[in-house]
Amino acid sequence: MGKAFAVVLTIITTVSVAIFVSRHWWFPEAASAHGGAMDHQFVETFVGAAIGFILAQLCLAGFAWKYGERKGDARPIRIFPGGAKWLIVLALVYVGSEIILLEFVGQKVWAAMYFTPPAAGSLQVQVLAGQFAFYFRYPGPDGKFGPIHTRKIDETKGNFFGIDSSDPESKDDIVTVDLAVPVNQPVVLLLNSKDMGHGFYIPEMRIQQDIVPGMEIPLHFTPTKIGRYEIACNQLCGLGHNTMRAFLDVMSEEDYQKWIVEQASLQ
Amino acid sequence: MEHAETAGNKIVFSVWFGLLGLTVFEVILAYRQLPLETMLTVLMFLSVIKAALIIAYFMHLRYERASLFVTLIPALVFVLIMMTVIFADSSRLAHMRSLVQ
Amino acid sequence: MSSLDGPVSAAAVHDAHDIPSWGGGSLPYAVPSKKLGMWLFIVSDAITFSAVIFAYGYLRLAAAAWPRPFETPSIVNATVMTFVLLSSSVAMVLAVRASSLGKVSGAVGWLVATALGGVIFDVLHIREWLGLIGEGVRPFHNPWGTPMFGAAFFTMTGLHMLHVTIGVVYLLVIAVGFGRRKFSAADVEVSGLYWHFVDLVWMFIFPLVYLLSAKTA
Amino acid sequence: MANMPMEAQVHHHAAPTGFIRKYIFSLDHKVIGKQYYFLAIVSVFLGMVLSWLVRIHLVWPNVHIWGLGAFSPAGAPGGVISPEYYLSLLTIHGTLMVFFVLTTAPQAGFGNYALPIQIGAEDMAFPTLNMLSFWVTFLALCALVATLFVPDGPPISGWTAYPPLSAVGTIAGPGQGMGQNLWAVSIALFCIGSLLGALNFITTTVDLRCTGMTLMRMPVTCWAWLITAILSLLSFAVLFAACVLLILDRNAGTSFFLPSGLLVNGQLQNHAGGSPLLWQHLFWFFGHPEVYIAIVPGFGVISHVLSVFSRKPVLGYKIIVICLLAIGFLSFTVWGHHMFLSGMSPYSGFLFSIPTLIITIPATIISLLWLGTVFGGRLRFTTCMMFALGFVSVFVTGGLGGMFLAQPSLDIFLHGTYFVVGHFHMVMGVAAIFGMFAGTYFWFPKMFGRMMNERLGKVHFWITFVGVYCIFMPMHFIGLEGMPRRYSSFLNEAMQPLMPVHKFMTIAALITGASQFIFLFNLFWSMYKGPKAPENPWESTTLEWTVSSPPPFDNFGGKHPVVYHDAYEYGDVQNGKDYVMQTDPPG
Repeated sequence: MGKAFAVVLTIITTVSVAIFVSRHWWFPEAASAHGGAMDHQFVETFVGAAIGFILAQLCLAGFAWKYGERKGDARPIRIFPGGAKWLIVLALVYVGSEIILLEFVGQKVWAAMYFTPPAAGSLQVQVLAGQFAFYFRYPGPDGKFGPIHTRKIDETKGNFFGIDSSDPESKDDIVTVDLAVPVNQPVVLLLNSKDMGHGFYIPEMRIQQDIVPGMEIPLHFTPTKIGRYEIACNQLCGLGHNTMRAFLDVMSEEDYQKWIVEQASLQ
Repeated sequence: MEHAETAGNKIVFSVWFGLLGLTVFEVILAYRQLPLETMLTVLMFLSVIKAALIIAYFMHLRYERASLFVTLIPALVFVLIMMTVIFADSSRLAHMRSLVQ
Repeated sequence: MSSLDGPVSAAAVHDAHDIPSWGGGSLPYAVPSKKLGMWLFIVSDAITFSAVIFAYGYLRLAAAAWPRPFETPSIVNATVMTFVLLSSSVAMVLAVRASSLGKVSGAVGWLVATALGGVIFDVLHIREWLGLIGEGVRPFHNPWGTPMFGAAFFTMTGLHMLHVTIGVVYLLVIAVGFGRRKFSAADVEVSGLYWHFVDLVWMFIFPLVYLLSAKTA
Repeated sequence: MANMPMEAQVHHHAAPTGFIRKYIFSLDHKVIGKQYYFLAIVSVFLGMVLSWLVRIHLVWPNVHIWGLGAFSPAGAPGGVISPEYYLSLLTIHGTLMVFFVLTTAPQAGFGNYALPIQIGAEDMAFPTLNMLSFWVTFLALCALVATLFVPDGPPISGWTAYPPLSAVGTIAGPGQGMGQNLWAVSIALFCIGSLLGALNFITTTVDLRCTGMTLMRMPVTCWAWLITAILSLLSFAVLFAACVLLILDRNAGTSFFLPSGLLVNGQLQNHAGGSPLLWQHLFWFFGHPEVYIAIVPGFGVISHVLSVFSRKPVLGYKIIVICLLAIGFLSFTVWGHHMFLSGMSPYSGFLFSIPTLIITIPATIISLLWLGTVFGGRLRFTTCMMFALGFVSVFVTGGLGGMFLAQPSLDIFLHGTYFVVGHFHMVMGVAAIFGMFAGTYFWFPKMFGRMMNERLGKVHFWITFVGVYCIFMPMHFIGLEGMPRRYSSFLNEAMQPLMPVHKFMTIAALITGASQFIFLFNLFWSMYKGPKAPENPWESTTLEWTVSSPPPFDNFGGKHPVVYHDAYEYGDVQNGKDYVMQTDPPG
């Protein structure tokens, strides 16, 4: 029975590790400035975790294989050499190094995204999430957003954003259903929700942030690859949670200018 | 098992007066034009003193074996201290207001 | 935790034979189980109260402006309530002492006095609630500002009032039981712990709810 | 001895006669322990069936499930699960498993049964309170199950019940009316039950240990139960407050968790001044200790069982105890790692990640000590031992997933994906369940006086062990692809290639789940037909094995056990025995 356990456990271990290493299932390719660093840190963590995983599982398997009790077995038990001492040292070294490496060396990404303010002159886009759609608002020429009057929100009149049309700051604002940004330009998203807690998740951009009603949460990143990416809601927000999605179009500068003009004309 | 000593009349009533005195002081303080933070700090400080008096004398903890105190109070204090971490957010919340009615 | 350890083994094994009853090896805290149980309950109940109070603090800190509507009369009223509660605590102390000295009638008397203090507290408090409700304070609305004022006020004081009321019933049960020799002095002491705790909580609610919302000048 | 009369009145309640007092409203900790155990069994099988339905809906959305249409015409018209019913099932599955299985069985179930016997006490310190806490928990379960039968169905807000979804009422979606109210009431009741149970456990362990049973002579299980009780005492109080506030928000019009200006499907809410973050803080302040409330009793059982069946003392008993205490302490400092992306201050996010990684140190030490305990022993591969070994394996696997999630910068990608689902099912769900299986196979002879069937047990183990890896390992893979959890279907074409993986997991789940009925059969069949159990079938040393199986009403037949030895004196063979009972006289 012990031998069987050893064999099965070894198989499970090898298969699991093999699948990870094969990268058959892996992140979508990173398309933002900080994506590479994040992937790098993941790989580092993965190596550390894999070592621990393989060693622990194989030791367990080995012991189960080796130390099964046989009939009329009178062999004396053996205490682990050095008792608990070396195991504690091992644990401290293993986890300790993980902590120092990952926590303190590897937090650049987090710091870059949340501690440092967005680069000057980055494109500001306001996001309003609601059951079950995202809307996006560009400040227009004056670079200012008017306030969101939830009282004024009226889908039938196409006022998705609760814009007070008399408000000078709101006049030139451009509301869209998809998010479009020029490539290689830093973007600041100002995330708002009008009803539930929502999520804002773009795997390829390596960004995710919960959207909390009553708060305007800034989130900045720099897309580096032209393309169309899905924006998913990743915080349970009700019935249509899984249908709540929008698209991020990363365009070349000139395409973006065309697009924004076109959108402005549609207002 | 019987408690060696226990609070005599003198102690009990002086504690009582002490508590009343502190209460009156708090009330007077409330009418001083202090900034809210200062007032909060002072009031909480006084309340903790009052609580300590009640626990020590009325609830008799002062006369129990130290180990009881040593196991109960730190656990409570630790949890409360951890809970204060949430205030890091509420202060932020004030200037991240979003929706207008 | 290891402070629990200490005196148990040696002593206990030594007098293994003259252990009068199923007392266990020993009582590391030298307090009867019921007392320890009540202490533990108090710790967790204190955390429940703190959680509610912290919620209030969290929201008041986040709020733009918090109403400070309490006129002098209601502050005076609250001060009187504090006085009543503190005095009832003293009565409780005397009840506990009388009971431990075996003075049954005395203990019962002081217990009833304590409960009476609780009743007066409740009456004063309910009167004040009615007053505020008359002024239009609701959990979801009030004349002065953020609706959370009413919510926080009613939740915290309500939770405390509930504890006081339960305490009154508890004390009366103990009083009757002790009078009938059903309960021991230890039970009176345990009920005392609960009552003092209710008193203690008020020591925080009073300044946080009333004094910090007193209308000054 | 001022407390003598009271001690007496607490501990000398006579053996009840009559069915009701004996089996229903019993004061006997052994009966109450069994009651908790069966409450958990009912919950776990219900929860498992719900997870089946969830998995089935994910991969075969249009399949007709026989009888379901009749059971819930609204949620599953014609037996086809609707998306909203998917969310409802998900919510109830989570709540059942976390609260009514992982929190009851290992602690209140086995703890109630074995703790007093293992420390040589006649009963818990407060038998009546003990009975009360069970029946309150039972009411809580009833309230939760009732949500399945209310008109608009169970809540859809997940087991974390984040406001505003959970706080604004019916308008937020189906099940957010009566269903969510019942949910909140159920959890509030559950908190009360757990608090009463916790203070009972602590008092019992502290005050009622028999002569010679010093804290350092207690079996690891007792330590685990003690620490778990302390965690419950300190954390459930917070959840209780949170539930009260939630109930008020829903029914009294307060706005603790609701900010101003909410427009929920076209209707402006007249709430103002609250914050959804507040709920998340209060919930997770409880929620993280809860994780350890679920797993620490497992730690205890596994350390105990590994030692018994390796015929070796637990390696580093003291260190394990210290690590358990450290885990208990640290578990109150890490709740923020559930909220890295919640809009919480990013600086606290960073700070929270540090204790989160530090807490892996005691966990790692304990795991290594388990390996060290197995090393060089004479392993007896009973079903119980197999599950113990399985526990070590799945716990390590799941735990390592935590290394990724503990880092905010990786959490940015992995948060809310199937990686998280795989992680916590492995480390908290499966591991804890393995602990319960080990506990069942270990204490069954004592609880019911008969042996369980080993052959069936082995079959059950193998299917379960391989099965859980087949279910939860792939979740890590699709998590890497960024597949969000709590989706009832995947519109995103990028997710379509992953459906085969989902199919595989569903099939694995169906098979693994089905194999649990082998266990159920084994349980009840052995209860009546199994061979009679001897006093000490596992040649174990602790006190419960010194009394008959099942033990007499007052556990020790009026005798007062006196303990002279540590809990784990195995290995050195003297007069034919390779173990020393704790009660064996010295010399």
